[in-house]
Amino acid sequence: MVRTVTRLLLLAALLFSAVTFAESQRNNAVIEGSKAADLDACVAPTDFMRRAHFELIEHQRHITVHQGIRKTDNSLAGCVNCHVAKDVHGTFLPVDGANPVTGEQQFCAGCHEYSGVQLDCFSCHTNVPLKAGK
Amino acid sequence: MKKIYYREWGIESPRYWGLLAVLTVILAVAGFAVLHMEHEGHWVTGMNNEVVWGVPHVFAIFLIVAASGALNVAALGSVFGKHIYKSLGRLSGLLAMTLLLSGLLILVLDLGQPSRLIVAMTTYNFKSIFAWNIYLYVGFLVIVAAYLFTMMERKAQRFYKGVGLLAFVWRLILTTGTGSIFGFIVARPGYDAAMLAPMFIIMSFAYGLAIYLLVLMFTFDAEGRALGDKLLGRLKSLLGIFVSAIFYFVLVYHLTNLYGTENHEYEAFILLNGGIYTTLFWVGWVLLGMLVPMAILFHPALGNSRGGIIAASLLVILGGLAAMYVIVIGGQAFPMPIFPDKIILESGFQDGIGGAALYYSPSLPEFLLGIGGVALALGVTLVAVRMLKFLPASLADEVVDPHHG
Amino acid sequence: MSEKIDQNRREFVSVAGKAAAASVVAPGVLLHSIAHAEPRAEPVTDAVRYGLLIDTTKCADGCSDCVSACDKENGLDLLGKPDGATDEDWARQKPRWIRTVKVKDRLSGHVSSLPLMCQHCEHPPCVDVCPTGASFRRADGIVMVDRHTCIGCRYCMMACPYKARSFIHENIKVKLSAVPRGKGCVESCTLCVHRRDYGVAGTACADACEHGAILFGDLNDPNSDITKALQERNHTQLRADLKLNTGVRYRGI
Amino acid sequence: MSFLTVTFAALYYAATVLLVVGLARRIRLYWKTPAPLKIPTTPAPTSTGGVVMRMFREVVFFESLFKSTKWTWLFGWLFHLGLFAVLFRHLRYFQEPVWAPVVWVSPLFKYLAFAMIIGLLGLLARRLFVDRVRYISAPSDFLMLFLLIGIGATGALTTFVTHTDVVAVKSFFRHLMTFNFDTMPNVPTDPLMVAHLGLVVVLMIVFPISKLLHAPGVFFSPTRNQVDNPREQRHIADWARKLEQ
Repeated sequence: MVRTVTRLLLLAALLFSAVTFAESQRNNAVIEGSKAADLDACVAPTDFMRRAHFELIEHQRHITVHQGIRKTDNSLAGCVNCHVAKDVHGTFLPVDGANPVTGEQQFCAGCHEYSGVQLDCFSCHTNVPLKAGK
Repeated sequence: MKKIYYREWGIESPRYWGLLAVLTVILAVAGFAVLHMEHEGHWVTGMNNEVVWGVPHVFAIFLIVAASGALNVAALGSVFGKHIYKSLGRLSGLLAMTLLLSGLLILVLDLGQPSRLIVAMTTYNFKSIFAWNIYLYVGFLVIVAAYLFTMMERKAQRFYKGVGLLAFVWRLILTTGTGSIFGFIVARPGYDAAMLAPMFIIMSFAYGLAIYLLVLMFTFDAEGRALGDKLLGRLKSLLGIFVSAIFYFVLVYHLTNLYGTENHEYEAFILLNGGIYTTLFWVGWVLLGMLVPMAILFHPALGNSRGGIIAASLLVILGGLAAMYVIVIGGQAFPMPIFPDKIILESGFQDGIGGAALYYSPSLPEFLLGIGGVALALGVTLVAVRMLKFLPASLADEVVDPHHG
Repeated sequence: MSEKIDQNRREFVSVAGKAAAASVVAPGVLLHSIAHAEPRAEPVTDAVRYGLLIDTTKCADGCSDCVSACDKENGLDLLGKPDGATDEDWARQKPRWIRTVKVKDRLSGHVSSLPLMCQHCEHPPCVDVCPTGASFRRADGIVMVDRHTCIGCRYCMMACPYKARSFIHENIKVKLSAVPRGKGCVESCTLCVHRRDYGVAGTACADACEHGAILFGDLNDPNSDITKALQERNHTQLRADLKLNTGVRYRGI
Repeated sequence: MSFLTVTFAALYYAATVLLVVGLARRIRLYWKTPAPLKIPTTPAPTSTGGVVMRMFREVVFFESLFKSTKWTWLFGWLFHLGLFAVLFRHLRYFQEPVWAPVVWVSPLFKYLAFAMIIGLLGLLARRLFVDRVRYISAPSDFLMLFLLIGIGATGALTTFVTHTDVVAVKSFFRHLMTFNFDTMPNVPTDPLMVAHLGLVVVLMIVFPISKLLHAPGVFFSPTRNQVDNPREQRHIADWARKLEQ
């Protein structure tokens, strides 16, 4: 009985040891090289942001669309501007995609794909910052 | 009158599963069509920025209208106390539910953002007849389910009359609501008419009954259950009366429209020079959908033959689809009078130059979606009658008719 | 100057930000000139009501500058025909916020050209019929679509007497920050709402009109050019019979 | 690693072993238990294919319950439907990468958590308010209901009211599954999440000794899984065959 269990556990360990890589990366909140990487915290403590970022964005989207309030820390465009990374050529990498060279998933895509939560924002919103005119 | 017994639909398994398999294939094809439309976007359909509702809406509105009509047979039994119809109530309630669900599903799957259905269920604009209709539809399903319960559960029978009356009133409001979706559109001459709501009600009577007749005859015939001529004769006469009533309403609708000069162009479009819409109006709706079925149903020999009744019912349904096409799409194809006293010479957006009709050419996926809806309604109905006791064991004349000699 | 900005923007869009050195000024907005005002911090109020006055007597036949300016401002020019669609289909299915129409009077035969867009009604039928309330009228009179709650039913398009609304029939690849856009939602002229909120003057169409046929302004302000012009001479609403009290008025038709 | 994380890690390993071994032993027992008589409830299918269909209807639609009591069927089926949907969504916590179908249906399936809770409340009401059922209800019947209601309610609250750090939760379980303790994150400490995880551990531990064994058990019920062919083929249990020889 005990032997059977031990064997089963060993087999499982073998099977899964190959896929541990992704797990080790999940505790980084930001993408290296993005503006956010140089800052201590997001617009609210990281632990709060990880749970409630969508509530902030959702509230903001309502007052932006209906009341025209644009002066805010909580806009989606703000998320993109701060968390977007660039590739070696200095080109912005879409926050809902992966780095074509390293395969590293970008800020939004990383967690959303990992946790299987659909990311709808960027079917309408731009996923890279737009440079302002001069 | 003898006591009515109900029994599950018992056709042989291979035949039953074969039927379901055929319907499943149709549903699968429709499913792929929907995925295609959702994945690519609506550009793969014939719908565009001028004609924004197309064939899916024709099917959906037809099914929704027919759903409330299908409930009338039950209402005849409970509200109007006609005993002969009482035994038909269960199937009537079932069809009402399956037809409505399928119609709604078509509408939902045609949305630009079907995944946001939850938004439609949680965010309402109570000035919109559409939002009211969501309540009307959900309420209809709940009430008819309760109605069926009172029919099928002995303990609940004391509520049968009350719930039946509520269901009947609700269905009248529901069809009025469906008709009002168009009736409230003041911008388009084809829709802006109070007549549409009552006309939709009378249309629902006929289309619901035609579908009911076909399903009843098919299920009974397939299993060899007795279906008396006397009962069938009553139902087909009723269908004839309903179709005649539509004819009357159509006549009055166009006559009143013709009286007002402002409607002349629209009337000319539908009755004379609207191309496909004119053809569908005269040939599809008036001739095949009303005149021929009336001739068959009121004919002493044809009207009493089963083949005649089946043909008439099928024609009424086809005519109904043609009617919806003329109303829904024809109403949009007729150019909007943005500049009532001017003729449009050029437009950056096809405003109906020189009064030309706006363009719509239906695509295959749209038809597949609509047909899928019909298949779903039939499929769910067939599964339900096999699992539960919806169908009377016999509808022979001596069973149902209190006055049978 | 405006040409230069425009070129900048085009370049950016085509290469998705290769020229990355410039800093981002206001998150996600396209600034046409350095704004004097801050982004809006307080809710809009009904103290203002934005509107347009279109003088069709000044509108030149064959000119479509307002249309191209609108297309650029709102990213409509970034859309392409889907692979497999015909040109005719695309012409009917692509979104259009403003269009030029040439009409001839049935009695006099007088021909006039005019731009036609969302009329920003005080009592908009599109808002009345929208089941989810996605179609709404902002306090400052701008009629818009909240695309987060738009389910794509197109009932507003059925109800609009001006055919001013468009449905997005295809997948959108490139989007502007200021004008999000996605498949399956309805949209229409917003009176350049992003300009309103970032304190940038004018609308793209009014700015682009060399003939001075389009006047943009605050209808509630007795001293604004548009109010004065409206007081000065006669003007009409399209489909005045519907009593929608439109925010866009026409002169000369 | 926090104390809580270590505790949960140990508990989940222990609970998994108990669940798997306990279930395996139970199933072995069911497998070995002879069915001495041919006792399918009629009308019964006369072919193996028919039996498969019957079991399918029984497992998916709860056919025999439907035929006996409609209310129990309604709430029971609602609960199981909701449970299935919710469990399907939970696959995302264990898979990497997540199956596309799981991602597609997740936004819709999350509302079925309400079906699950409504079903459970209905079943609870049945035990409380139907005299005959209350009389035969044992404390363990209530325990199971309360456990499941607790799990469903805490889960629904984290989905619909206050979110937890789902990435940390998934990472924790992925680390457990792969026996990788180096970078294991701490389990979120919000009370709802702790309660949810704790209740699930309890459920896993009691599962092999509870009435919930009807899940594997339904496949072994002779009245459902036997072919109705006593005349065509003689039915004889293994032990009886040995005696005959």
